[in-house]
Amino acid sequence: MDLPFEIYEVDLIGSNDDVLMKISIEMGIGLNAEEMRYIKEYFKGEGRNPTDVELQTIGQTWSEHCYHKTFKGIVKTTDGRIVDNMFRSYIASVVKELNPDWCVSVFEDNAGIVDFVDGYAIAVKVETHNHPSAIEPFGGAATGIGGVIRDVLGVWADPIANIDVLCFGPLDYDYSKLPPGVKHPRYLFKGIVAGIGYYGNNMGIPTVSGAICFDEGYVGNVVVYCGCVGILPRDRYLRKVRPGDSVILVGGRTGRDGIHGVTFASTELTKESEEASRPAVQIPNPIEEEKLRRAIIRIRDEGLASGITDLGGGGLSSATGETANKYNCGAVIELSKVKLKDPNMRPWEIWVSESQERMLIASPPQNVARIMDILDEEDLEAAEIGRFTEPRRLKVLYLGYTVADLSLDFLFSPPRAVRTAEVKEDEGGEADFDFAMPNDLSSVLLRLLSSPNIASKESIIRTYDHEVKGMTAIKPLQGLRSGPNDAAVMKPLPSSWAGVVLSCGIKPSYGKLSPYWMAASAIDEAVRNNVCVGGRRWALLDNFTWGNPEKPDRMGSLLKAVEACYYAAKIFQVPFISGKDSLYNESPLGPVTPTLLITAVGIIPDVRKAVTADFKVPGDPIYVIGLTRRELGGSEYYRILNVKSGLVPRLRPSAGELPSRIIRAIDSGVIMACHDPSEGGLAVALAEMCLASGFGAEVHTSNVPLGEPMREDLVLFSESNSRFIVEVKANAEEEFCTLMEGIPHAKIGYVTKSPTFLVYGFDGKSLVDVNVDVLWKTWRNALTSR
Amino acid sequence: MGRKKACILRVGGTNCDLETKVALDDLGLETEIIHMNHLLRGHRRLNDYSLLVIPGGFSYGDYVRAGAIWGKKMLSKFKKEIEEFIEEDKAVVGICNGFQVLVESGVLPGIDGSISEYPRATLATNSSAKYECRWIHLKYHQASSCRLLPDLDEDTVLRIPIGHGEGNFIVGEEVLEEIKREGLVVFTYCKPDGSPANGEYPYNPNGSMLDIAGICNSRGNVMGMMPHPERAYFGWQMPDWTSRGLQPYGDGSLVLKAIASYVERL
Amino acid sequence: MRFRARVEVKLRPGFFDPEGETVKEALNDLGYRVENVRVSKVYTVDIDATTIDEARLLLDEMCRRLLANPTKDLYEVEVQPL
Amino acid sequence: MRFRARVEVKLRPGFFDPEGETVKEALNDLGYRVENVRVSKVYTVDIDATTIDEARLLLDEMCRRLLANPTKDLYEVEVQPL
Ligand SMILES: Nc1ncnc2c1ncn2[C@@H]1O[C@H](COP(=O)(O)OP(=O)(O)O)[C@@H](O)[C@H]1O
Ligand SMILES: [Mg+2]
Repeated sequence: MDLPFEIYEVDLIGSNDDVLMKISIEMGIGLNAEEMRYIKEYFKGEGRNPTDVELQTIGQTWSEHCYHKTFKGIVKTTDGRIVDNMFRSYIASVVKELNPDWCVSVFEDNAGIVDFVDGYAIAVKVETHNHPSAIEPFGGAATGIGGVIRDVLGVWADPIANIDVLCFGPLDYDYSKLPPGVKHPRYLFKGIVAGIGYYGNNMGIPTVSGAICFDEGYVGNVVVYCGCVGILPRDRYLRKVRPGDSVILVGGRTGRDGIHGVTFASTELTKESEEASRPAVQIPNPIEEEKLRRAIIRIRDEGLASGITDLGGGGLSSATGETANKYNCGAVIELSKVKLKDPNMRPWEIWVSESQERMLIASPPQNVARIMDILDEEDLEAAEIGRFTEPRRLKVLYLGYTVADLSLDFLFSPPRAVRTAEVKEDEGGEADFDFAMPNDLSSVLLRLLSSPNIASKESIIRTYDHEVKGMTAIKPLQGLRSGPNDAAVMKPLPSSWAGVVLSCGIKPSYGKLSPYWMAASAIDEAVRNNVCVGGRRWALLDNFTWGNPEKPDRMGSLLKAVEACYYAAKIFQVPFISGKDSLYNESPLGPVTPTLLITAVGIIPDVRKAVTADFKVPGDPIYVIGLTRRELGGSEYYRILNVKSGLVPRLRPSAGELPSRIIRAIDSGVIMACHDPSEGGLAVALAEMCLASGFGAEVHTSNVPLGEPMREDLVLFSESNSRFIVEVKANAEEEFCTLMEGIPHAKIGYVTKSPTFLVYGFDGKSLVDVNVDVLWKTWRNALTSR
Repeated sequence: MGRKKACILRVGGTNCDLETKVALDDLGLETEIIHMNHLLRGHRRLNDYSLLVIPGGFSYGDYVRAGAIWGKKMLSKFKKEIEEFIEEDKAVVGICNGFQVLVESGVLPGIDGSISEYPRATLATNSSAKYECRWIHLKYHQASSCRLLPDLDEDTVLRIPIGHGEGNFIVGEEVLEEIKREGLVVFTYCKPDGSPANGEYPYNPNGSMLDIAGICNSRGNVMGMMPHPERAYFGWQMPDWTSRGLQPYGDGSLVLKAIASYVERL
Repeated sequence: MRFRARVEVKLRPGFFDPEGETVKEALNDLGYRVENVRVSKVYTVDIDATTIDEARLLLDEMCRRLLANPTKDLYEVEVQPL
Repeated sequence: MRFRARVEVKLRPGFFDPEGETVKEALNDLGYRVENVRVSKVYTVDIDATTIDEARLLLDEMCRRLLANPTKDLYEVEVQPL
């Protein structure tokens, strides 16, 4: 063909397996031999070879990122089981079995959607952005936030809050131990935090919830989860795309930034291979996205469009393909209509570019003019680049020439991936050996409070605007002492007291010992955090960060964690509504610590009933609910003592009853403060309740309800799940105990006016005796001064 | 006569308009959020409003300097209208980015009530080199020329949050003298007990000269401030209502209420 | 005639440069030992004017009105015919 | 030995420059007829090295690792002994 631009026909039909693989690698499309053969067969049927644009399209669509091959594939275990579609069997099946009437849209759109109040719904999405952030921390993290905000806009929701959960190597990691190409945790940390703040602050979306973890296992693989929550009127969830509708591309211009593949032109390959090995960096521009947000909400409110989606991984190729497929039609796109940052882009680059701040809007032709008006008023660029069609084909033109023409049925039915999972008995760690009890538990407590995993994250949180929009009713930093809270509460509607409750659970230190109980613990923690402030009717999001699933041991632990998700979700009767997996997190230092993030989104009918963790009134009794067991495997206590054994906390079916009891007590007003023991156990949780308030406490280990006999230090620092610490209103103890009937609970002490945290041993002798201001300063300044 | 009208102006990158509207609506003003393009295209006229609010955000991406582009654009299009607005004693309030806009456009400090051709002050990058989102203590100066102030005890300490990366108020010596002479300092950062922050971080969160958090023009009807009263308008927005008890309104309401009642009296 | 101007805007000496400070820290985190990092901005602008002096004058005005804030910035303008 | 480096980082030609575009519009609004406005950054950095070549090499590395983004930026390094 003699065309006025560069386009290549790739000879698949004449290629043997070796050549097929070579093509896959050279084009950077990441497909395996079986997939390449499958494509070859398809084009044989079409009677021609594919173009580079077509191969790129297939590569993007079938990528792990876009298609979730592993989760939707077939897993064969080494003990002979076959799991057909892990995602459907364990994650999606929960919502199917529970079938809650408040789930509006799960797993099918850009974000999960659940009912809120007064005709409104909540949309949530959490994404991983590990790989880009490892290469370019600021840009990677910023575009992670930008991307997940677009997912929420992509279901017509107006963003009200951002979430960020980050895992780093130790900040004091020895420079000389860093392998080449791996950036120092401190550098990544600063850049990533700055990137998250930059995007949210500039867009005016408060960053209100998240977590930061440190572990050696993240030195080679930094983990960045970015989440966004939005609100939409239920009747404005516009999705009725029909053949004939226009395709409008709006927002930032399309550029070479964020192109994952390498160029195919073999003549240029050597020259460009150096360039290609460089980061495929996306460039953030939050102001562009803020303008997009305005326009999208206006278009939504005027009911002008028939569909919307964001441009994320795979760019235009994924956005148009997936939209056409979802609405059971086809599409024709003219690439020369796309507005470019860089005029010399090739057709395939335009097609797969992942430039940020772009959205695709589908609209009946008669509404295009009005939509363009709105976009113009908001100072946005836009172009009508094609339309949806009757035949189920994806047709791409450039300057009028066809550069791709693919059947959507073929494009969306890739061969199933088959993975092997090596199953090992997961005992949840091993029983701990006996070691001498440290004789100064006060200083152990202070060491724990200053451990980076427990210490206040204030120096980070204050660089995120968490007050913009004026909706933050319960803040990430509580009160004037900036104490810890378990969940954030947003009050998004001026006309209603109802709140959205956001919390998370993440237990990386358990993952190395027991992927199964790590996952179950993360769910328990996310739910408990939500309950502590008064959240209920939770929906969960699961985000997996794992190593290469083609390696049987990684696949084995992944399967375990996925199974645990089903087990734990059923205990709490709580559905998953969205999530994401990021696999292949491997570095010269080995695979990433297997990490599951659970995000819980609850609601509270009246934010005025919300409870915070700080003690309120001296003299009030303190209760512990739930049993403390000898479960210290992976605990912070064992980390600082360097004890390597121990059982990871488990989750028992009886845990399912606790949340509703606590919620009832919160609603009846008898709970003054509530906090969940997690890292550092009861001792740290109680210390936090003190330091947040300035009040002291006096507690007796002998009164703590135990699941088995154990030493006092283990009682104080055990991280058993399914426990709460509550301050009960002084004259309401009886009512409280009635509400807790049948559940292990006990009064362990009192809130005191004197600012001292006192803990007594079994024999009544003092174990811990620390001034609350010392606790406060230790906890608050540890990370700041690093 | 109908209710007094408030215009909350916005451009690309403005993002604190909605919460500002919620508060002003609650105060009984008829509040509209207007894109500057609507004024340009003649869909709305500034003249029809009694209060102009320039809200917070990152107008035009804070390119060049925070507020610089918007400040200049606004003046190049509406200098006459804004001058008239000020001369008619209507109220102009800039919050955060809005304060930056008023300073960069030369509307503030506005000595002699006039708009200066070049900016006479700057809101430089915070001395902490970071974006700062925190609750600060604020003292307002009853003796200042500002006519938009609440009528409260001189030693009342307000708690209102800030959220900005460029809030370090700096002026040359000469301008500072004029500011003092004309009584243009409206708000200063202070310690919880009301004593001056004296530049001490984080009481003074950004390094501002004389702990300045907000100033007005000599006429007293244009005010700019870095803290966000609209984020502390309702009691449930305050940081410690769960321990101190829930009040219907927060400290920011005092500031906004005073502005609204000034406008009502016009 | 058309001219190309190059305007460099920098903080007055002695003024604390937070961006420079941040860059310095980041470079140190990457393992480089650097000091006194300062950041300035350069605007390249094409402009039509009858003489180079007129172009300079115009640029000078633009600096004072928009590109620099006299309280904290210094600027330098270079103009060349295109 | 101590050296002072001056690094200018600018967008590759042809690349869309949103900041430059915004500044151009604002200048036009102010009544100036300007075109092709582009914005770049200049970093001044002091560094210790044994030779000027070593200093140059280090600066080049810093540019590629932090100061410039190779996908969109070009950079120039000038080094002088202090
Ligand atoms: N591992 C997972 N667990 C739960 N939900 C998932 C998982 N992977 C994908 N999903 C959900 O399926 C839907 C479609 O996923 P995807 O196509 O990856 O979305 P997007 O490309 O917009 O990020 C989304 O709602 C997403 O949250
Ligand atoms: Mg999406």
